[in-house]
Amino acid sequence: MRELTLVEAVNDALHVELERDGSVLVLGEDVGRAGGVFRATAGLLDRFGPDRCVDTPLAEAGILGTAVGLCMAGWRPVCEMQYDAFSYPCLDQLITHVGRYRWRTGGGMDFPITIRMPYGGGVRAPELHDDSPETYYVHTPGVKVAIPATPADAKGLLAAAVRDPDPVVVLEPKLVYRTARGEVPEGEYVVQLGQARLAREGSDLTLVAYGAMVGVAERAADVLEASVEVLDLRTLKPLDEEALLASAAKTGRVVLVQEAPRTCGYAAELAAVLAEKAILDLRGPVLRVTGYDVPYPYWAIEDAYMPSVARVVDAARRLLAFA
Amino acid sequence: MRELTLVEAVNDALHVELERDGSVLVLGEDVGRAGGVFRATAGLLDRFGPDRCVDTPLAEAGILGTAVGLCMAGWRPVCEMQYDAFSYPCLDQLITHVGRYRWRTGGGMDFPITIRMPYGGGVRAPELHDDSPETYYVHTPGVKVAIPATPADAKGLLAAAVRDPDPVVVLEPKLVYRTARGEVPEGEYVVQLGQARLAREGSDLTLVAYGAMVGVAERAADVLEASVEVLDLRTLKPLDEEALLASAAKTGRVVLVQEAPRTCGYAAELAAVLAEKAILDLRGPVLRVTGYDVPYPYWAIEDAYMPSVARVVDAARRLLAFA
Amino acid sequence: MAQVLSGGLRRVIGDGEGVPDGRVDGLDDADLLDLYRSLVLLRTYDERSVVYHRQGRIGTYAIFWNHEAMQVGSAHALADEDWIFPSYRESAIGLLRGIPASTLLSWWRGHPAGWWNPADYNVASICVPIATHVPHAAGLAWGKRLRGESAVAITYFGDGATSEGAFHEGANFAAVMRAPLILFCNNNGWAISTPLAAQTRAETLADKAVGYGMPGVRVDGGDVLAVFEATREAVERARAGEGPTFVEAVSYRAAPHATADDPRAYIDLARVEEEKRRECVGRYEGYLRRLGLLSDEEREEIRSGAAALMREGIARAEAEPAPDPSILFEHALASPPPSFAQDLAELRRILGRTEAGGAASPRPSGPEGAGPEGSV
Amino acid sequence: MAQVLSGGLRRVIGDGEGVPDGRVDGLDDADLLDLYRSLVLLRTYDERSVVYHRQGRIGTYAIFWNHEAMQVGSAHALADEDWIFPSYRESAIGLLRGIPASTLLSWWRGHPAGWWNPADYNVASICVPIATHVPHAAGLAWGKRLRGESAVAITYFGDGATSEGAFHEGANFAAVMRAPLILFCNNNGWAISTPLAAQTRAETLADKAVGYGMPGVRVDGGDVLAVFEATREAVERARAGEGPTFVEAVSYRAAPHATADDPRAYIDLARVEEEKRRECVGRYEGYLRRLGLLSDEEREEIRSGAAALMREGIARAEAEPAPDPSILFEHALASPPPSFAQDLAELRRILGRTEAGGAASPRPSGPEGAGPEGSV
Ligand SMILES: Cc1ncc(C[n+]2csc(CCOP(=O)(O)OP(=O)(O)O)c2C)c(N)n1
Ligand SMILES: Cc1ncc(C[n+]2csc(CCOP(=O)(O)OP(=O)(O)O)c2C)c(N)n1
Ligand SMILES: [Mg+2]
Ligand SMILES: [Mg+2]
Repeated sequence: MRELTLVEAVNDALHVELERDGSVLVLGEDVGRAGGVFRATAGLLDRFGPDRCVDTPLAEAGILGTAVGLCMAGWRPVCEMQYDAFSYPCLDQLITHVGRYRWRTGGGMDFPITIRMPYGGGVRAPELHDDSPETYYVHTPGVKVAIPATPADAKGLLAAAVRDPDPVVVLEPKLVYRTARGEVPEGEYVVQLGQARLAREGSDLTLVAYGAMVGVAERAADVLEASVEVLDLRTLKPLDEEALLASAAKTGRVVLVQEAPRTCGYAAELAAVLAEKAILDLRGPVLRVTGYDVPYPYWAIEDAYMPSVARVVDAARRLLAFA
Repeated sequence: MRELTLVEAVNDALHVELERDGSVLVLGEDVGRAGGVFRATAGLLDRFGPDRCVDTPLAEAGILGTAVGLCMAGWRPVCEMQYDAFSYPCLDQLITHVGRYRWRTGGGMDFPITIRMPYGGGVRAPELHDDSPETYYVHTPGVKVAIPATPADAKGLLAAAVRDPDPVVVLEPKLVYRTARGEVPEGEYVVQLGQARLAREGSDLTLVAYGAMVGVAERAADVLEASVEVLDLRTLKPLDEEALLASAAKTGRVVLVQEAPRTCGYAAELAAVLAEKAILDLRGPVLRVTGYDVPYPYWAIEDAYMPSVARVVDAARRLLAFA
Repeated sequence: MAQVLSGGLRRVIGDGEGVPDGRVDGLDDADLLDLYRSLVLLRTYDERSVVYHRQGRIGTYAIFWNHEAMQVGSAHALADEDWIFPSYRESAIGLLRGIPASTLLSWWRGHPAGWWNPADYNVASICVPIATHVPHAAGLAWGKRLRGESAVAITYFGDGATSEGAFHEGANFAAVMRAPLILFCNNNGWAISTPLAAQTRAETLADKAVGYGMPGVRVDGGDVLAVFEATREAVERARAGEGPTFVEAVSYRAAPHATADDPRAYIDLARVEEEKRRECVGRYEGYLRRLGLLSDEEREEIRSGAAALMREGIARAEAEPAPDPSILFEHALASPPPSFAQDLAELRRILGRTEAGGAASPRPSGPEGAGPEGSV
Repeated sequence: MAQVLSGGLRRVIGDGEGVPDGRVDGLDDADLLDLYRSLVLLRTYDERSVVYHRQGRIGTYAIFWNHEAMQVGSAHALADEDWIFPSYRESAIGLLRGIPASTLLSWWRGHPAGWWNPADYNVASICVPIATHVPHAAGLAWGKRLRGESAVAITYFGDGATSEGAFHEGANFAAVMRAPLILFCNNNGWAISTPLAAQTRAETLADKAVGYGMPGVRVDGGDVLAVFEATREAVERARAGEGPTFVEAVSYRAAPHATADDPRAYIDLARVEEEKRRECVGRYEGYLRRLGLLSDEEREEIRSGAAALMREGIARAEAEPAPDPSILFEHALASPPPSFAQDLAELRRILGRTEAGGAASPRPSGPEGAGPEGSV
């Protein structure tokens, strides 16, 4: 096995999946000639030609909308949205069509669309290059959502998304695109959707995270003077409820970490599941460490916005000290 | 005081606010000549002329996008989205601009935009006339969200929205547009944002709801053999956390009701607040009665999708029976 | 061949007086009668549907009276392999591809029996949000071309739809990808209550084609033969790899927008009366009669055939059992999560305790109904 | 008056050889020198910014080298009351309205000192998402007209932006509302790596105006005088109540898209070299020299003035104290909820315990940075 960065693992997955299945095609802004602004699609144009790695016009609703039609013609489109916040123009297509079309056909037709994009903050970028938009996707029926934290999962989850018969959104944590390095299996490699990963075992407290926040949780666990479990969700929808509840039952203390604004963020969903199904297991409140309910700030102050190791440690200590 | 229906109260509020403040204008599809497809804007064109009640081209992003510019020119635009699901094209403008522009100007410029729309299911309408999109709005920073359940609140909250210096989304429960009747104060009438309404006092269990679900909660309370409190939130953002926590502290049992799909719905946020701040008060799990995580169905089966009195009663009884 | 009228409007059918009738190459007498059969089928469907709505047997319904020539003329220019992307205004166009009337009536009854698999008829699902299906059609057409298949696609939308970003992005994708697509604009002059003049300052909607680098043609939307001919040319271009065409069919909405709409507040009633007099089925009937191709008996036979089909359709639709609640969960995802089964089990438990099934009253306004319940 | 070249491209500046220089009515010698001052100011800002980026003193930066003539020519055609809606490509256009260089440099340093109140300069905030500011500009212009004010607006966007739905909806609103707006398209041939031919099949971008029923004009984007003149005419139309105009200024992107971009993989390098030779500031300098309006001393004085302004600007920007965390909450809402104060108090408590402030390294890629950190 080779060591790859997270974005290299994405690139690897795309090469493998386009090779494996002639009906997979990649489309998006600058995915061809430039190989993507993060080079996630580098090499695809040369290897698979302009019909299967398509530089589209600059129109995100057009990208996702034509992908619906491409499915009807038998293709399995993989759409790149260049950045998190630039995916918003495609929300209308997502909510009104991508998530509903299968139901509308009585299950007669599948829409195996993959939507992938770099997401998240902390990268010292201009405005609107930093959003964590998972709530908009997770709340939408008929759509699955995966978020890898490691290179191997970036490859395996993306492969699962491409092969899945349903629309899957894959959010790739751009903060660790090049700093997350790890062994990545060569060739075909799939990580099933809906299965969380126990990043670290512990018995006193559980930190639940996904994407770039898994690293933050792990570093917080290093600092804390307790036995801390770190659960990397990997898939937000469908949620691996069993893994979440098992960990909550074991430790009785849960801190949820999310970059996105707090209100109706994904941590709210996790807290709701715990408040319904783990209430007898909990030894204290369920705490959320999240982005604030304000616009993602300019980058000179973004470190104060992002959930930091210090904030996670603080929440964990408060919970550990809870009477 | 006269008795008005909910949609008449909306219409009344618009008349009063346009009369009161010459910088208020209404824009949207069919708001002028037709007076709105639900007649919420009836009479405005005749009274205030085509400059202040504007039939726009059929383009929701254009409506909200031009509203941003109208603010810069000193107007207070009230945008109508014809239906819940037809508001999705405006999400991009909402998330990237409406919720951020004030911050971007260092507080130099306000964006007193009101976005109002009929929302919710149960009306035997064709596809995509039934959505409860509040999560998309509530999760977006820089935007407030109100949802009235009664005619008086429909008037008062809309007036508050129009006068608020910040962007406010008002979702009007179309299911009860004409069946909710009640006394509505004449002339200027404002219901402050951020204040819940105790629709019914009780001591054993709290039903939390908003919009058309308040009526469902009240009917469930009628059926239940316990002392049931019904909290009508009225404003989802900012949440009246005090009222929620006070009721939870009093009854110790909370059932949350929401029409929208479950995952990351607003009930999740409420559950998360309770799991963090009311954990010692809770005598049982926090239960959610919500729409399902599936596309809003065709109407011959919508009654099975919508949270019903039976489902609310069932959840409440389970909670009351909780050891 | 069509004549080109002022405003660039193509027309074939004369007025029986000063304006002479034309002929369309390649259409023999049987073809001409086929067109008539389709027109009557759609007209009958539409008129019956309005009655069914009044009787509370279907819900809100988007009337397409006087739009039949646009739908029939264009659909007849397609091959079976070609795909149709209808809006709510073309809800019954699938009849021309063999979709049962009961299916379409079920759709308007809000019943899942209104489902069909687009691949079975090469007819996409009815699109309710304005213009959002235009990129779908562009994608299908592009995708077919990429596969080396010869199918083309047509997408229908209204004059109001041209204001939406989705129309723009779809049209531009089609042009850039040289997708074999016909962008068929039903310009009936109104978007609910909004007249064309409040929708655009373009002289004609066909002018929009210039901005996409595709041909734009204008045709009399009440003239089934002119529509057929113009669409056929666009289909030929598309099939030859020359890319999309914008067809503007000019008509006038002589009926309410939908059953929930009352246009008297905004429409020009004199113009409506005029349009009713020159409505498209009658115009074509006159043409056939002048050619001696339609006898009273044939006319009656065709009409009663269509009426029988509708009677059977509504009977079947009404005979559909109330949908089972499982239908909520069954087709949302090809690989559903475990929560679906749990939710369904709980729902069944609760419904079992109260009443059976979730069948709603077919009346669009339930006890708490909001009235004009769908602008569609 | 401008000459019209093939492709309908207007041009005033000659080539010093076969093509003669023109003159623009109403511009006296002082005006001509003003244009030059503005060009040098923007050029200096741009070149210095690229250096500051390399030095790690500002973050990702969107280079506008060779776009100065489009920005200066058009902005000079406006009155002070007129509003400017820039994209990231016109990030420094506010310099021409008196926004301090330090403010703009702070914006690129991700610092809230980069904020300004649009109403102070009639310059909207820099728009990062493509084309989404076009409806803002349409709304502002429409709103001014509704108030009976005489201000017009201009919005800048690129060739790629014309593919977005937001461009379409904004342009159409402007046309329908007869908004006094100039839709100024910087057609530099590329949207990052995507060439114009992959963006549209239209013969020219100005053709898009037809579909909105507004005039479309094409101008040589490297010719500051032709741009000025074309924009002035559009401004006059707008101010006279005749509605919007689409101006396509044709240029070529001779620099990377932004500092994070490496165009060698996709661009035509020979064409870039050619464009560099005919870059717009040099072209205008030649024009002024041929007219005898620019001496070496004046040139040096203007250049060194601009350089001094930049030195002062960057010094001020760098002297800004790290923003206080309260800035996160302070301006998000005019009437904030109580939770903001609670969140800030908690944050302060935690930051107090660890390190002070939230000041980030100005280097765009932090320890965990992702590299090409902003396509902008
Ligand atoms: C995105 C969206 N916005 C609004 C509506 C509500 N609506 C339904 S039909 C209609 C008017 C459409 O007019 P046009 O495109 O001319 O088509 P026509 O109905 O005249 O055939 C509107 C506004 C909708 N269905 N979708
Ligand atoms: C909605 C949106 N999608 C994608 C991007 C990423 N992006 C930034 S600049 C750019 C290309 C813009 O090209 P063009 O409109 O020609 O303007 P230019 O940069 O050439 O001036 C893209 C795709 C964005 N900023 N916004
Ligand atoms: Mg119409
Ligand atoms: Mg460009």
